Amino acid sequence: MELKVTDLAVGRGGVPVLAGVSFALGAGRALVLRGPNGSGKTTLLRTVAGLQAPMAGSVAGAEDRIAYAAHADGLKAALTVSENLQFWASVFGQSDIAPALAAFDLEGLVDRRAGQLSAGQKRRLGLARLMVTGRDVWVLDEPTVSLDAASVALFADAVRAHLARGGAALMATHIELGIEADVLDVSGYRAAATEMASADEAFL
Amino acid sequence: MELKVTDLAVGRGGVPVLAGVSFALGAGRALVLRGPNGSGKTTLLRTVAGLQAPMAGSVAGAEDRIAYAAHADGLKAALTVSENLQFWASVFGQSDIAPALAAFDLEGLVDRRAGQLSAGQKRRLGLARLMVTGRDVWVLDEPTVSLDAASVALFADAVRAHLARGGAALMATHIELGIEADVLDVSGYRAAATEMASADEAFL
Amino acid sequence: MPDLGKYADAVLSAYAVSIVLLVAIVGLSLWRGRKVRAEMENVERRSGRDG
Amino acid sequence: MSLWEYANPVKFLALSERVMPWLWVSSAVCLVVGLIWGFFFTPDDFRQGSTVKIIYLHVPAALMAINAWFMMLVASLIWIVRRHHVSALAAKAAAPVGIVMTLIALVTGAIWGQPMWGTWWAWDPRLTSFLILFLFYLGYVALWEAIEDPDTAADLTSILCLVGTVFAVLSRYAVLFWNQGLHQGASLSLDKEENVADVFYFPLLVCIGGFVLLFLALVLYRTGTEIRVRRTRALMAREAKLA
Amino acid sequence: MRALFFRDLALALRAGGGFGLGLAFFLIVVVLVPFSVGPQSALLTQIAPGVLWLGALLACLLSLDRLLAVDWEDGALDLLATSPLPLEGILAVKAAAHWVTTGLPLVLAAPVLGVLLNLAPGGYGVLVLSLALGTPALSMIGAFGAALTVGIKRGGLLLSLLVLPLYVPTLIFGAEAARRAAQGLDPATPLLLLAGITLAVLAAMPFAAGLVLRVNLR
Amino acid sequence: MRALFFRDLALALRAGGGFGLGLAFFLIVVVLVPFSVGPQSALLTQIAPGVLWLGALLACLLSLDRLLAVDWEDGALDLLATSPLPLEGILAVKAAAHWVTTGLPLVLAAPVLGVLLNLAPGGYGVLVLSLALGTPALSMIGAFGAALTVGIKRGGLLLSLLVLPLYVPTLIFGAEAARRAAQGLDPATPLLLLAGITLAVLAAMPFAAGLVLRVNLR
Ligand code: HEM
Ligand SMILES: Nc1ncnc2c1ncn2[C@@H]1O[C@H](COP(=O)(O)OP(=O)(O)OP(=O)(O)O)[C@@H](O)[C@H]1O
Ligand SMILES: Nc1ncnc2c1ncn2[C@@H]1O[C@H](COP(=O)(O)OP(=O)(O)OP(=O)(O)O)[C@@H](O)[C@H]1O
Ligand SMILES: [Mg+2]
Ligand SMILES: [Mg+2]
Repeated sequence: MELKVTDLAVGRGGVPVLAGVSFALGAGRALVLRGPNGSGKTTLLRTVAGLQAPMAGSVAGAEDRIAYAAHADGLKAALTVSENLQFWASVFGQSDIAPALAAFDLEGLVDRRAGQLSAGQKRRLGLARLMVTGRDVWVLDEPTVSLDAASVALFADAVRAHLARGGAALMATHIELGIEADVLDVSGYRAAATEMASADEAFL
Repeated sequence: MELKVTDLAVGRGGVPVLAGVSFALGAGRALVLRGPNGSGKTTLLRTVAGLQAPMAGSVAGAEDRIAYAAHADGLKAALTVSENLQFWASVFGQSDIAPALAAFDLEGLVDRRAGQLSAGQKRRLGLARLMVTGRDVWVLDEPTVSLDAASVALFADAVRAHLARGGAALMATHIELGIEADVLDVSGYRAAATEMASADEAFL
Repeated sequence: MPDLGKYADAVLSAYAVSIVLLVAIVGLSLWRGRKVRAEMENVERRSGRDG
Repeated sequence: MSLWEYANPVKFLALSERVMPWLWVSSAVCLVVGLIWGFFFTPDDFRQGSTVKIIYLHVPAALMAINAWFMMLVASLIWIVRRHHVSALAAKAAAPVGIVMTLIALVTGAIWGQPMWGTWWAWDPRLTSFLILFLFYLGYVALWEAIEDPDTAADLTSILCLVGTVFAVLSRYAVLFWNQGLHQGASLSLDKEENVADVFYFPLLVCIGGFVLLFLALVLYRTGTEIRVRRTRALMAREAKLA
Repeated sequence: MRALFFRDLALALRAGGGFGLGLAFFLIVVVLVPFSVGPQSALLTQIAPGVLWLGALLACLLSLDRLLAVDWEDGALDLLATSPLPLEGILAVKAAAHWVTTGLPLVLAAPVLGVLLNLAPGGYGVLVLSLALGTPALSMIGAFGAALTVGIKRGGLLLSLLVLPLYVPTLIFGAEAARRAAQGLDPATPLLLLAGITLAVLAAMPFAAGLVLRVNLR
Repeated sequence: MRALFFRDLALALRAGGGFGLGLAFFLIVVVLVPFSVGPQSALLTQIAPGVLWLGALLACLLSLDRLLAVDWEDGALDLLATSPLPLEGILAVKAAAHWVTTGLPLVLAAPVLGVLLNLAPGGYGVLVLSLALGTPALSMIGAFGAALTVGIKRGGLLLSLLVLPLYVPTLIFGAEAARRAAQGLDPATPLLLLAGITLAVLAAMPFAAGLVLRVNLR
């Protein structure tokens, strides 16, 4: 099934940020969002993931298929790497965390507390979480922040494998990952000031 | 008077990060620290600013001459731009905030609450604070984060003016500012694991 | 002035407190209303529209 | 023409501009007439003496304190179901007025209690329920103040108003169970049968009318203020985007 | 769901936080009471049930702001919201974990502190029973309050202000039951009413809390 | 220094927070007391001075975690530490601002709440006096506790635990003075002792707090 975004308008705090965004994302495809800081990438991804309501337009085929990874990793400093991963696995009804550990080279760290990891290792753990969700569509917000070159390569391999299995990926990133992907530059969709499709519309 | 750092060792959480750092910074001079993430630039700057004690070595000529600007700006979201600046001015016994507002192009925003500024505007306000301290030595930790090109140029002008007045500047930055400055790469001073000059020494 | 007898204090203070409170809420409302209206007109003028 | 038309802020403002002068004037007239009538031209009660004059403030304020909350409840429901902004803002505008009414009822009651019951305050169910209502008002206003995004604030405060109403009713029963009261006690001479034939009754009615009109005027005016705050906010947001 | 419950327990038990602090606060409040009202034991006996209930309530209240705020700050709440678990279930489970780590220890500690306050001998059983019946409602109402204030920086005090009026019925029936038992009266009616409130709260509150949290997440 | 004081006041007054909430908490605690110990006015009269003192103390306590934590989080504390102001002075000024925004309103509200608790008529004056004498010490001790816990995430409950034992002497003398006055006895001795404690705390505590904060800043 395809993820289909039609004429979507998104906003923060009642102010529209992007408008008229449309794209479709089929199985095995990846789409990269680009745009300067503050252009609305995060807002778009949160809307697609269902964390906020669109101001206009629609997102189809997202229901219960999305694994979302944001700027924050949601790790618990007091739990070990394997406990963290195991927790998310059981939340998503999965059980085997070994492939995820292997894919992100975390095997040597399973019994380390997440609070004692370096920033890059934390990020790897956050990304490994995607593999234990069993979800088709990965929605990733700047996944490579604070990763070094070797870890970026691991991540690109993981995405490629996910696509080969028939998954899809939608990500916002500033760097080149070496994954064959379509590119969408969100700066072309900046909401014009007149398009106050927002809650404040009534007050203008 | 010269800021003189002699054979300095600095650390975080009892673990030494840099050792054997020496440099001198005279009036009208600027020194830029470089080094990858986590190499210890912030730690070094905090030590020079007197916020943490050196593990070894000494910092001379810093007493009451330093204006420090960190990753966080210390702005109060509920106060306006001019109230924020006025507060810091009176803390440092100054009174005139107009030149600082002018230098960072904040005049149009004086009555806006700091919480309603964009990230770049916030940063400009944080840097304007330096000009109301009346201090000689500016110690700056990544001052240009989230600034656009025009604002970076404003900042560079402000630093050049400060140096021309006989001030000095010590800053950590990843980008090129176009200011004539010496460069110190801290990655050459990484503390060897054996140099535990710390409080834990007794347990080794 | 009617003769309030031994309860004069009670009755008068009840009236005083109530009237002060009523005047306060009305006054505050009007004051803030004026301020907000001026601010809005200011912004409207700045944005050059009158919609 | 449907009533919902006035859910449009512009229509609402136009309407309220038109009726507000009448409301202000008539509430002022009612209050002045009622209070002067009650204060100067009614006799003392044979048991309560002149303290009976407090009734012209106490009872209207107590009624409005409850009805203001009730109005907020209705407005919150309208916001939740139909999402008319004016409705949410009217609820916001009414809360401080409700607080003042509650305070007046509490303070005049306390002042009345001193001569009648020999104490400023007793943990009588009626009084206690009012105190709890006061707390609910405080929490409601504090929640509005604390949240930046106005629509989120409207949603959250509406739900708080609903849940709070349920718990306020529960509290009333709990308090009745916990302590039997003084308030309806024998010291009141205004029993239904005596009902202090008209002498006290008519000025009281006029005062109640005055309080109702004042409440309406205040809520309309304050709702207008809130609408203007929203409009200023929207304009500034657009300005910031254009800049 | 079960995983979430055990994770919350594990987090409360590890990591110098949460667990035990509520208990310690309870202890300190109870100890401060004789200092403030004076040491006459007859007076203490009279107010003991009420003080124990009030202390338990305040201890429960103070640990509420950790209930959701920590998960909110580190992004885990966003991730949970996109997981297959229903938001209502998440809140109910979190309230349950809060009760196990806060309410339950308070229930168990209450008799010991009753001794400090010279509680009448007949009162212990019903005190424990009423706390056991009432504290789950406190946790669940607290979860609602936490969901209301989750996005607010340093919302702790506001949380207290919102939640305390909602605690009134529970407190009244709970303390009334404990007091009646301590005076040798029959506590059955308030206990039944208390149980009724708790059941209603447990049945309905997760939905209100879920609604509120959904609003706050967007 | 003066600028810092007025900034803290302005921050407390604006910014939907801090100011007023402490007062609301005090009100709520006082209201909950009759619900928990029962409505008999003789009993309430007896415990009123103690309850008012304890409520004021708890309200003061709960606002402590804003005292330094906000400035710590946004980096302002680092900047203040590199400013010409001495750290001790900063802490003293912050404690003073805390007192004006929290302690002072509590002092002023106490008589009104005394009415709710049926405080004996003779007790009002000394209650207010003892609170006015004692709450500055509470704020200053609280500043010390806040300095101790400033780096700890969600350290509020830990702060309470650390600070409450330090509050015991102030509470004892303050409540004792109010109680004696309410019973018609002479409150001079406890009031003098209370004043002594407050003076000593105000004189010495800023230095201890400054020391602790200096350790926490590195
Ligand atoms: C301090 C707190 C008090 C509060 C919060 C309070 C509250 C109320 C409320 C809510 C009503 C309700 C109106 C209604 O149901 O129609 C009321 C009515 C009334 N109150 Fe009070 N009251 C207080 C003290 C007193 C005292 C001390 C007296 C006199 C001794 C008093 C005399 C009355 C009378 C005569 C009425 C009208 C009764 C009626 O409509 O049947 N109240 N009060
Ligand atoms: N909580 C918020 N409330 C109001 N406005 C916000 C909020 N967060 C972000 N914004 C604004 O919304 C716009 C879009 O922000 P968004 O985070 O989507 O950008 P982005 O493209 O993800 O940027 P980045 O590359 O920096 O992550 C920005 O202009 C920002 O100022
Ligand atoms: N609070 C802390 N406790 C213990 N170790 C820390 C702490 N903060 C930083 N470190 C460690 O100290 C080292 C130096 O950190 P520092 O912040 O000085 O680096 P940096 O050069 O400023 O990096 P960046 O370019 O990312 O700002 C890092 O390896 C980091 O892991
Ligand atoms: Mg982003
Ligand atoms: Mg750094």
